[in-house]
Amino acid sequence: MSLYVRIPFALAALASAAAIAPAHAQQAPIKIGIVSFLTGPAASPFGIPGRNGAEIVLEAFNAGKAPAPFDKVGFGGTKLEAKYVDEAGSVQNVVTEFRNLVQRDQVDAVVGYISSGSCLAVAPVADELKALTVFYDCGTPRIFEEKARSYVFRVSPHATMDGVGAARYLVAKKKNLTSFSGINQNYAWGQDSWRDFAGAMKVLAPKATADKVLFPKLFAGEYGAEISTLLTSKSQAVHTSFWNGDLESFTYQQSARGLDKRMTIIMTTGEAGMWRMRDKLPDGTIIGGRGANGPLARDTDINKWFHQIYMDRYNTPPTYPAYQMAQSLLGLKLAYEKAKKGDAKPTTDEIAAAFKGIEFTGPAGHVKMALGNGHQGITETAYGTYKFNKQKNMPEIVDIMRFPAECVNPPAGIDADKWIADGMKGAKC
Amino acid sequence: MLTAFAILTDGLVYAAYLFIVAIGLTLIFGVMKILNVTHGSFYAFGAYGAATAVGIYANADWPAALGFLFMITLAMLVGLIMGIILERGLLRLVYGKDEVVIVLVTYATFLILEDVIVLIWGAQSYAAYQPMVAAGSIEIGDLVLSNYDILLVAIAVVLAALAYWALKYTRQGRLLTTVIFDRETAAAFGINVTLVYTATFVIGAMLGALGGAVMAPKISVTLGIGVEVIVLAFAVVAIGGMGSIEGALIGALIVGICRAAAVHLAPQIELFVIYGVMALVLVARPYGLFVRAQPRKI
Amino acid sequence: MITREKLAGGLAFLFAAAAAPLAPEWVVSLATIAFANALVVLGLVVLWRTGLVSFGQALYYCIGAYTVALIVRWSGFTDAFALVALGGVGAGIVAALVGFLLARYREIFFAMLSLALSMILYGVLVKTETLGSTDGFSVSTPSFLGYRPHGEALGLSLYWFTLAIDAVAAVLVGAYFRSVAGSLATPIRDNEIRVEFLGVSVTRIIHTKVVIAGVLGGLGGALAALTIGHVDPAMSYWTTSGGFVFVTILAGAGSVAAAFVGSLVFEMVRSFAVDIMPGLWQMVLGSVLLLTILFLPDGLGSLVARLRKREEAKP
Amino acid sequence: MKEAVNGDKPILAVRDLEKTFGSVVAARDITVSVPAEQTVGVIGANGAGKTTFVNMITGHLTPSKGTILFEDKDITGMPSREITQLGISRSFQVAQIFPTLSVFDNMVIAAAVARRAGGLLGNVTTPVHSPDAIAEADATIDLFQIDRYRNTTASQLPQGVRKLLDIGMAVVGWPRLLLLDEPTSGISIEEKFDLMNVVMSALKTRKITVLFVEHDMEIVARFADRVLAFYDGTVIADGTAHETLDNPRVQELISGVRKPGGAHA
Repeated sequence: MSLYVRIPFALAALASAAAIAPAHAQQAPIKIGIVSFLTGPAASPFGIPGRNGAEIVLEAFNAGKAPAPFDKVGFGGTKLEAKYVDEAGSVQNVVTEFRNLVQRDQVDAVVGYISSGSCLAVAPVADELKALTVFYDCGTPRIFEEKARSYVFRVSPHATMDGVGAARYLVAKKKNLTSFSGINQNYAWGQDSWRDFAGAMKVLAPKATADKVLFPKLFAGEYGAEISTLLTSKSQAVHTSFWNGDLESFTYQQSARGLDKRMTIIMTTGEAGMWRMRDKLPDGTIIGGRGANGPLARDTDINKWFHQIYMDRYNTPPTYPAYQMAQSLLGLKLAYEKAKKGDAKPTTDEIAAAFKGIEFTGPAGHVKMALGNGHQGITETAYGTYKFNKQKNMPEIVDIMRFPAECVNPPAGIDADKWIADGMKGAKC
Repeated sequence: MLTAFAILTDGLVYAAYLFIVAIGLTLIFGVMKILNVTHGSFYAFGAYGAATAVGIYANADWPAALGFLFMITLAMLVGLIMGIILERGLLRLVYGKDEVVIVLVTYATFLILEDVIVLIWGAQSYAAYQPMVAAGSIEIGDLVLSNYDILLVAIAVVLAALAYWALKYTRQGRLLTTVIFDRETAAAFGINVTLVYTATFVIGAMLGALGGAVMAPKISVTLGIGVEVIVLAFAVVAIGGMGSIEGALIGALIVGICRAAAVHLAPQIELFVIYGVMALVLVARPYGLFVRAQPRKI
Repeated sequence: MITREKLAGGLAFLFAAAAAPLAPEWVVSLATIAFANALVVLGLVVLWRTGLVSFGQALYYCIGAYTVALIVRWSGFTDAFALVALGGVGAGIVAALVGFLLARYREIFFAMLSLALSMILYGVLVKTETLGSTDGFSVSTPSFLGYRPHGEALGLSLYWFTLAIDAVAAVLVGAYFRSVAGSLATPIRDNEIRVEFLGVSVTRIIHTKVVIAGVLGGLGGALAALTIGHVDPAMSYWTTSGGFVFVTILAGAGSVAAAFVGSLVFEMVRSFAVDIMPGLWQMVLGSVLLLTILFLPDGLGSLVARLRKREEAKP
Repeated sequence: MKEAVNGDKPILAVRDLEKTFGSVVAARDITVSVPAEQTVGVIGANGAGKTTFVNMITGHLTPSKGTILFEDKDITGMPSREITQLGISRSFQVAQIFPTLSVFDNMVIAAAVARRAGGLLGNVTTPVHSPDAIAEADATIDLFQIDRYRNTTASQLPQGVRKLLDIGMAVVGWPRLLLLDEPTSGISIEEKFDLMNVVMSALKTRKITVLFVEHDMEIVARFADRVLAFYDGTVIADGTAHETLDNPRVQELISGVRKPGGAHA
């Protein structure tokens, strides 16, 4: 695909000059860079489902088999070509690979990134290079709060919704809650998740107090001391934003010691791991999936379609990263087609302009690019209670509660942290 | 009181885990003076091997004890094979090079083996919780302890006792002690140093794999588990004194108890505990607790 | 011989500077990062000549980067010259302080203690939520004595700026290698007792080297922060240090130039590996490192030495 | 730098020197004064305190008691590198050289260090291959007659040449006092005299005061102006070579046990 790297430094200049030659408007496929963890601890829970989601959705686009209004071949009749890149490595590597995608491989858009660190580092570069970029999984609200972005979009809602939704569900289900605890990984995601959740709890259940606040090291793997600490607590619930490897380790270790018999566990990313943990995941656990994804998604036609093609190919249900990837690609497709006038390929600026404030309904429900000056999507979210159905030998989420987008997301123009701290004013539930 | 008891038990369990992962590392360093980064790979391969074994026996409906033994055996077999291949096929070529260069050889090998895992087992994670579930739990006061954790402590104690007995009371063990003490003398006494090296490395590899195997039921066996273990084991070994088995034991206990105390009493410092203890010990005793500095001779 | 080396170095520098506008942008940015990291590698070469390897050089790299990033964040000051200088000074001060401790250690203990120190900084930064914890935060684009380029001009400016700092560092480190203190590197590795009895404090010499390596690490980190436009605690993580040691082995301690060539080769190999084998690039890197150690034990730099020997052998 | 030393004044004056390691007394009651340009042999069985004595003068060991004056300056307990800088140099039982460097590089580094402008900055700004250092190194190489090994890597050198290089590196900085710790150890009997001839004539040329520890009584008798005999940590005889070697206590206690590994180890 990209032979240029193989050519020594001196020749590279010539090669790239050739690449810059005017693209053939019709024949040349639209190139999309897909960036996701293909190696490392985040590959299995997020990176691979995300990539899988991209693969089948892009295939469906090219075959023109996606349901209406996404049924045009490729993007507006032009076929798509994907290049998959690993997100693993330092931020330096991530930025370098992003530049390589844009400048060397001349992709038309980049869709990807799981780590919020990657997203924060890539966003300014994307704007500088005027490269259309859609983040699909990273959660930090800082991306559009710190600075207005021009070419960066995020269809998936940011992580504030997860903490607020979890708090709302917990308060609705546990009326007499007096104390809650938290166990979150000691890095930005864990710290932010806890801050949002604890902040929302302060607003929604001011009488309940946070008891044990634990931050084990990321990928610690061994949680004996943390579980003991929680066992000695009188909390009725414990919040965790652990994700896969750590989430599974914690689940196995706590179930051996019966923590779930003493308190309800709230797993904000539990959906991504439930198909593997199956009956090891205790019944009664409150499960979130970064939005109304997977079993939390509404039973719509487009959701059925997506679920089906994913099952057919990978023989396992799609988890939320796959949903987020699908939503992102659907959004990009709509924006592209909206910007396309006649046969000519729309410019990046035209696509970006069309993307702003776009609304559509995908497998994970209705998206509105409402925040960040039309660059950040919001959707409804849902939480539910886990139940392993022994008859069907299948995990289930029951007792699902849905929270409208405006109920769990800050209004446009207000920073998420501030919104929660100020009592979540203006929430429409 | 409850907290003190919890700190003690949690500390012991964590120390057992640390000792099991560190003993192979310190053994290899003691005898061969190699700081073996590949130890993380042995751990990972052991864990993946164990997960594969559990997958087999869970489907075959064997009794739990037999399954546990099968799991350990298979993992150690993986360690054995890897140890032989690496020592005979690669390390042999670089003996005599700078200590630090050999560290990098093992680092390179570690990078390669990380991807070999992907080639063999794919990128998905594996679960092997059956042995831990089968072990059950006991309740002491308000605290529930997993019997599997108690088993881990027992395994660590057995390993420590075995190492002590083997080094002190067997012929081979005393030979090994000689090599640790003085390589040239050992060679002069006609000890087959090459054989001792191979044997040590293979035993170290098997111990690393054992560490992964006994931890596998507690964790999600997934990519990257080896990386975390390397630095942890290094820290324990550096605290105790590189190459010292009793040092690894004491180092594991210190780190285990300190970490448990931090989690219970001051969770915000938990992240620093290990490195803090390591830096403090190294400042006070540059060669770790159980290794004395060699006086300079003229 | 020395003058010929200098001439070759100067020509390479001029070529690298002149070729940039012709090269594609991604090559320029790749080279900028490679040349920024090369400074860290150069610092490791300074240590390695004495037989010391630091598994914690990322400490200085990270401090250099965070110094720059924090100054920009808090004061809005963006002049690259001053920022990079301050990054180097900041890391130098830290190196001077920890040097009192580190200079007493040798071999693997030096490596391990360096590692512990860098990991403590990592822990502190992860705990600092106001600085974005592991997500880090972004660094606005720099200016150069009032000149504020954008787009391609910015990339080129950063590249030339990095190259210029590299050139200064290369000349100074080269002079250091030829100085009395610099030439004591091999003697200290060979026989510390003799060095002491020549009337030199080995501890002080090593302390100096720790500081030099620290300043170079800080400069590299500062340049990386400006080039990437983002800093995060992972810059202090031990795998980052491992990467730098990797390049040092690849480059070899033979010459100053090797650090720059080695760093560039490494970045290209890594990028190439990620491009063609997205799932297995670690394996490619590991194999390259292994093959280098086995077949090119003195690094890429030794290739030049071999060529020269062959040339000298000719009548 | 090389001001003339008054012949009457001792260059080295040691008074009541004592060194204990815990309860073990390694050296006691040592009082010796050495005039400039004298060549002093030090004899004694292993463990008699000779090397401890040398180590205290060169700062490798700190005396438990007593004083050491070098050119009237109190150097007791100073670190060895500062003592070296003052003008006391030493060689070693086992040659302490830089095995991976050539003979010339060994020598030129020693020369450059000895000549450096001083201080931290001096070290960093002065090139090692300064014309002065090169000239000094080559002169010393010639002086010790090892010029045909000039470009040989030190690890490849024969034992005798290593010794000469070791001593040469101690001499290249023009010390006023040189301590040689068993210069002929590890050298075959046939080569010993040749080696000592080279060394002693070189040292004479540079007017260096010498204190040398030696087991071979013939060497001592031949090269020493004066001989100190050590027994049980202290000096039991002090006089010309003949006086000391003929001393009956010396003959009883020392001359009989010439070989290393004696009863007093």
